[in-house]
Amino acid sequence: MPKGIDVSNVAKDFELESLKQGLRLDGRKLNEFRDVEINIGNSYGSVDVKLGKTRIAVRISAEIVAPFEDRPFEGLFMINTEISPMASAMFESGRQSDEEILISRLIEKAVRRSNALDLESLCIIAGEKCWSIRADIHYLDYDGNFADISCIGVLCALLHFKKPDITINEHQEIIVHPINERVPVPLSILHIPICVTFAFFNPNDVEENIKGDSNAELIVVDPTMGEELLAYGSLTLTMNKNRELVQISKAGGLSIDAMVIMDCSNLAYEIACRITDQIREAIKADDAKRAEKRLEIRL
Amino acid sequence: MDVISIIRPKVTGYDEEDSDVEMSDVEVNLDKDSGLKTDVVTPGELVTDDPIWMRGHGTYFLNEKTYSAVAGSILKVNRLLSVIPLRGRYQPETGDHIIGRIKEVGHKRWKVDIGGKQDAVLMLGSVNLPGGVLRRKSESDELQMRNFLKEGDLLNAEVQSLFQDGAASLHTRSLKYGKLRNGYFVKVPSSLIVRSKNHSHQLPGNISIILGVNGYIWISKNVSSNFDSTNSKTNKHEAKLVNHGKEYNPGQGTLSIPKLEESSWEIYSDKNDPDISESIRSTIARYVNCIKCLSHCEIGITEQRIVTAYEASMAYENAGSLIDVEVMENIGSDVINGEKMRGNG
Amino acid sequence: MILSPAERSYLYDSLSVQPPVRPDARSAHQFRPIEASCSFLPNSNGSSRVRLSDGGEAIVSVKTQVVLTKNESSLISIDVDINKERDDSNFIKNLISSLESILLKKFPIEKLKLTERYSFKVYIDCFILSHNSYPLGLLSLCIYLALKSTRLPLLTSTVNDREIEEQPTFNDDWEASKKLFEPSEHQDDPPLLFVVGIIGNNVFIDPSNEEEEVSENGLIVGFANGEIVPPVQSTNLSNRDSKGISPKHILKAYSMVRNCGKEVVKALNTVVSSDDDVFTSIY
Amino acid sequence: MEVYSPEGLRADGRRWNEVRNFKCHINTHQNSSDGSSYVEMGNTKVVCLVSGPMESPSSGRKPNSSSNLTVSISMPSFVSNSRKKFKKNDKRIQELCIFLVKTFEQIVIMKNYPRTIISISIVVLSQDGGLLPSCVNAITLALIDAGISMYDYVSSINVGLYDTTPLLDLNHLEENDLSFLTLGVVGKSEKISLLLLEDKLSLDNLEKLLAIGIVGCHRIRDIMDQEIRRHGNLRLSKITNK
Amino acid sequence: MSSGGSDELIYEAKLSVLNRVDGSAQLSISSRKDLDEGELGIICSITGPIESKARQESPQQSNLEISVMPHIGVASTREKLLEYKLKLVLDRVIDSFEYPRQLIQIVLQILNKPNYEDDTTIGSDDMNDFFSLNDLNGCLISTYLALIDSGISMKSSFLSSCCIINSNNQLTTDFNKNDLINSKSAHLIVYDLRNGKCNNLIYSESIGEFDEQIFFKNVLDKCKKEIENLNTKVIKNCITEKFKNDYIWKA
Repeated sequence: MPKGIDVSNVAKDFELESLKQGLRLDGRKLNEFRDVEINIGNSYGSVDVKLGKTRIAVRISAEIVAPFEDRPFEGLFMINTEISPMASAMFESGRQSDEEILISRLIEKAVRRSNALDLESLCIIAGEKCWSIRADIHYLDYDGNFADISCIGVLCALLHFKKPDITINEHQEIIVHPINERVPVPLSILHIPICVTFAFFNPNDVEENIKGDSNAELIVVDPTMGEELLAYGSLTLTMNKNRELVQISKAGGLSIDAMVIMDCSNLAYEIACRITDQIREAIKADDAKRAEKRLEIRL
Repeated sequence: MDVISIIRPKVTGYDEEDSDVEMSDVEVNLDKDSGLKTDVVTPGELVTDDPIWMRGHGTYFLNEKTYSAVAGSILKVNRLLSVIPLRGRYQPETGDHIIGRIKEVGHKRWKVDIGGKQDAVLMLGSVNLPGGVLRRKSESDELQMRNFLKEGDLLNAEVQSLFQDGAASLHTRSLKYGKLRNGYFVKVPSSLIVRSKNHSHQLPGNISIILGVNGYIWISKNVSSNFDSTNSKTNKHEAKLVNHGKEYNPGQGTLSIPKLEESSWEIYSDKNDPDISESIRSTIARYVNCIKCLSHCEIGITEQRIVTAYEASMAYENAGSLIDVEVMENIGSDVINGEKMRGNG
Repeated sequence: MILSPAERSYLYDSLSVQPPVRPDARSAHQFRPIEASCSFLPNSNGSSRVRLSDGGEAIVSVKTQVVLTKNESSLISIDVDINKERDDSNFIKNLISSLESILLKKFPIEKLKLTERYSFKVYIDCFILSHNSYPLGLLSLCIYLALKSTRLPLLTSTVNDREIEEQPTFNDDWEASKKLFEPSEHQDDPPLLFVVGIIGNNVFIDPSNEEEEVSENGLIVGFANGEIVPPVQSTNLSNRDSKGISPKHILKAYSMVRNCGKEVVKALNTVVSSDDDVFTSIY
Repeated sequence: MEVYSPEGLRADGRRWNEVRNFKCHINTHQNSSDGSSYVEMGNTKVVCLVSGPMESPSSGRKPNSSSNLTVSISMPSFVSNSRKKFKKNDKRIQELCIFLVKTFEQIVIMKNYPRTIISISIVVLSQDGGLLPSCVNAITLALIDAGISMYDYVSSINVGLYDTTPLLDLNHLEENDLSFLTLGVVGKSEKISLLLLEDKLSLDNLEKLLAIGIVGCHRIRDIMDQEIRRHGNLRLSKITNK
Repeated sequence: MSSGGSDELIYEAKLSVLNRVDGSAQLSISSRKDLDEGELGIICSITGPIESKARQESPQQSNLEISVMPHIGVASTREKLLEYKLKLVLDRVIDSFEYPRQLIQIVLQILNKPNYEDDTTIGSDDMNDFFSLNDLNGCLISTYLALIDSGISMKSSFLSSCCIINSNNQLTTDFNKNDLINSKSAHLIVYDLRNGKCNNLIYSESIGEFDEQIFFKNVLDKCKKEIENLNTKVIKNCITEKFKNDYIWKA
């Protein structure tokens, strides 16, 4: 861990001891998700999200391009998850660290491969012209759990984004109507996947975890950076409101009993529902604000 | 005039019947006095839950249950229980006679590759310096360490002590240790070398061999050792011829101190004897093939077995044919049968 | 490969004696024992695997594709990949260029022509699992076996499709496929490349890792149907200073390669004919 | 060609809980690695070479106390029939390597090998579904063959779902049609060390799939264990007549 | 959050917005003309002085690693040019001999741009230069704020201002996007400050046709006034606000 990120043993023992008694350094209970703060920017598809101290900004942009030859009826959708040293000194601008690769693959599977955004709806002229949607995630501040906040940020931005309305005239040219002339068109979102990440801690030594049957592993929801450094493995479940698992990624680490994983997924479902509602309200509130502002101008 | 032998890969040592036979609980034969399994144990297997056993290498424990951490056989030495893996890198023990290759010249020490988990360390303080045993170490020694031993040099040494993490610290503070020359180097798995009191032997055909416990073997021309009184005259002649009058050569017995001083730069010379005869070279090559036969058939390597294999290999006039797989296997079976007949197998 | 000066001089002296005493007592024209098998990759037209006693191992797969003859520069493409090594290193580029220089000339191109407009394109993919000595000899043996075991599906559609536009169709019964190199008709065999080490005025075939390290120079000699064929290149097997090659060396190398080449081809053909079609597990 | 016929037969004739032909050998490459293994799950053939624990070149600079583990997967171009070249930094392969490293960092007893590195290299000979499971099984066998101390086996398999019936050990066709998960289980326990699901699956079926998967992993573990014992006893008998 | 300026631009600046880096600042500049055009939002983080990577070391001085990240899309040559210009100014200003062989890592993330939706329709390149001039102005001010927050020693304070000469030859610093598009020339002026007053000119860049006299007389004065006004109104109370709660125990 470069640049002074390593934690002293005394601090580690203290945190582990407090976890054993069910206390976390920031006062949360073990199964408590940090509160999500969503504020929507003034242009469509620009959202800043805060999860405790972790903070990102998501920007959606749209362009008209030619589709892939092997998929003429589908538009393009690309998510850029580059983490700059601004988030924390452990990320280098050039090389991709392991965490970065895992996060970008996770978002890829959770949002793109699970076609949360309906690609067919992006097609303008089959085989010739289609919309290419691009989501840029800017990681501003790192305090653990970039996976969940990225997923929330991208979904919220996609729901909020509206692409300009277009018409195709007789000789196949596309006219893009600027936003102030024609009401822009929202994207068609098929489902809202929400990631929930758990971190595992081993109160006693490894042998107990592998051979013992006490299942004494400690499980914590939405780990902070300190907890992530101390954890022996993590599990990320992605779910949507209609009880559908979108992806699970448990990359080794502490081995966990199957029943415990089932409890985690049920807890994750509740959290996912709560966050989905929060996102929907944020979008509704912003639409109301925009509508009322439009009224003012017209008066 | 056989030029090439191509064989089809047969999966060594497996009967071809389908391996999916239901895992019937094959009867477990237990060692009579300790009640421990004599068969192979595999990682994660409960070895014993009797707390009297102390736990050695290759095991881990949870409260009073002891589990095996490697696939191997159980070894118990008066209440110390450890599991020896079938195959694994060389684990140095104090007093082992080993051969190593210098990998790096560091500050007052050399890093020596001995085929183990980590490189061994040879301190400047634990080597014989030119000018005999009594000389004190000086800064100039530190500067000219490369004149003594440099990267790539082969030497035989003894494990003096072990560091806390298992790495070995070597020494060559005796005349039988030092830089190796006039011969050829062969590597075999360290588990095949049978530990014995003495690891450097004289073999028929005027050849001397050093069986490093770490599986590194050095076969060289038998350079005038005056213990072997039978042909000492010829050796002396050779030694005189070779060393332009200086008496001293490594592995040679006791000598008066003054003689030791002025000729002691010899122990670090890189030059071989100029007149190693062709017959010596082909004998060395034959011994190399015999050792490879034993290693191929996974037979423990001892001096006695090498000599038996050498005699068995005489049946093949051209030593080159010894490298074929069937020939290797016949030589291996000859060695084993030879031993069974003599009953000391 | 680091050798101590004592080992180096011992090996050098042993190899410069006439006839050379090689560390494993092989004669100058003797190869190290080889373990080989072919047709074990189910989805390749031909495949082979060769392993040396020093642990060097190579796997070659030959695949074919139906292409329009006119827009293909060459119908044979060779690609070499070495485990754990960057695939754009010069070492690999040299290997590919030596292999191409011999295979492109000595290849039955007419066998690849399907119809007037279509023909087979052959992809030879070599993968070297591990190698101690210079892998060119190992690769050439492996490619020989793979090509000999390559089978091309039988064409069932018409041959002259100049006028009527038609995609070639094939008989999908694997038994009916015919071999690229028919053993029966007196057609010649794929070419081979041999590596020869040179010390003093001795020449020895299939140099092992130590022998290469000590050799003064090396020769790559092409061999096809009993004759020496180009390329014949000198290559420095070790990265130490090398001595020049005299015509005497080249003549010696020619005669050695000529007679032991025949033996090698005979031995390789027995391997091909023995396990022709069974996709056994190779380990 | 439907995936699962009403009579309960799959495309290749297997029942819902039948594992493909699982063949494994150890010590297949003695002279080019410390430990080696070859695993065949159906038509997915994988070779694993382990070298180590050995001196780590950077041990001087950063004295990390525990040994570290590196995994590299190389896919020769003849593996997939589309012959496309897997460029080295292919994201999916990198992710697989990270998964494998994190799985075995917990299983290998790292504290026995301070300041050394264990380098695992996997060569995929042919691929027909279940790549990650065959890699996990091959690494377990190769580590055991190299005599590296581990807490227990890690056996792995993939499980798919055909509307409500779980199918064990899917091949490439089944992987494309069904949503499936890959799981790795430690020894004979019910503890899951590795779990990867990449397509949609309803939450209620998760428990069923995990249960079947664990049983499948135990069966794979038994086959591997049997192979290790056979190889070990054979070698022991040879050595005891020393 | 402190803002100010009557007929000039509206600045909003805040220090210590990030907590994993040594110094950070968030700045947003919006023109008074039409408010719902959105603002130019930039966040700047500084990490340093820290141990530099092997190959980046220079024996007596600290070296600068600057990266500018656009709000959409991946960093292109336009951002590289911005980084180069920033380095020119910052090499002059940061006291690099104070931190030999060490690294100062500056990351600038452009969060918002005035109604960037139809950014893709800007078209010709020179329009781009006008916009990057404006961005450079924002980057310089936010970097200055972040440097103050990070406590890295500077030879002198510095500030920048950007003004345009529009089609009917009026000089203004408060311009929205359309003014910028159909302006005749745009100028970026960077002054270092001596007790609140502009001292000497550090960097100036101009695009478009303009008359020399006008440039030397009016443009420089206008920018000087803007800088001094920015300094007194916005920067001063932004800093006092930050240190206000540092001395909470004193009051």
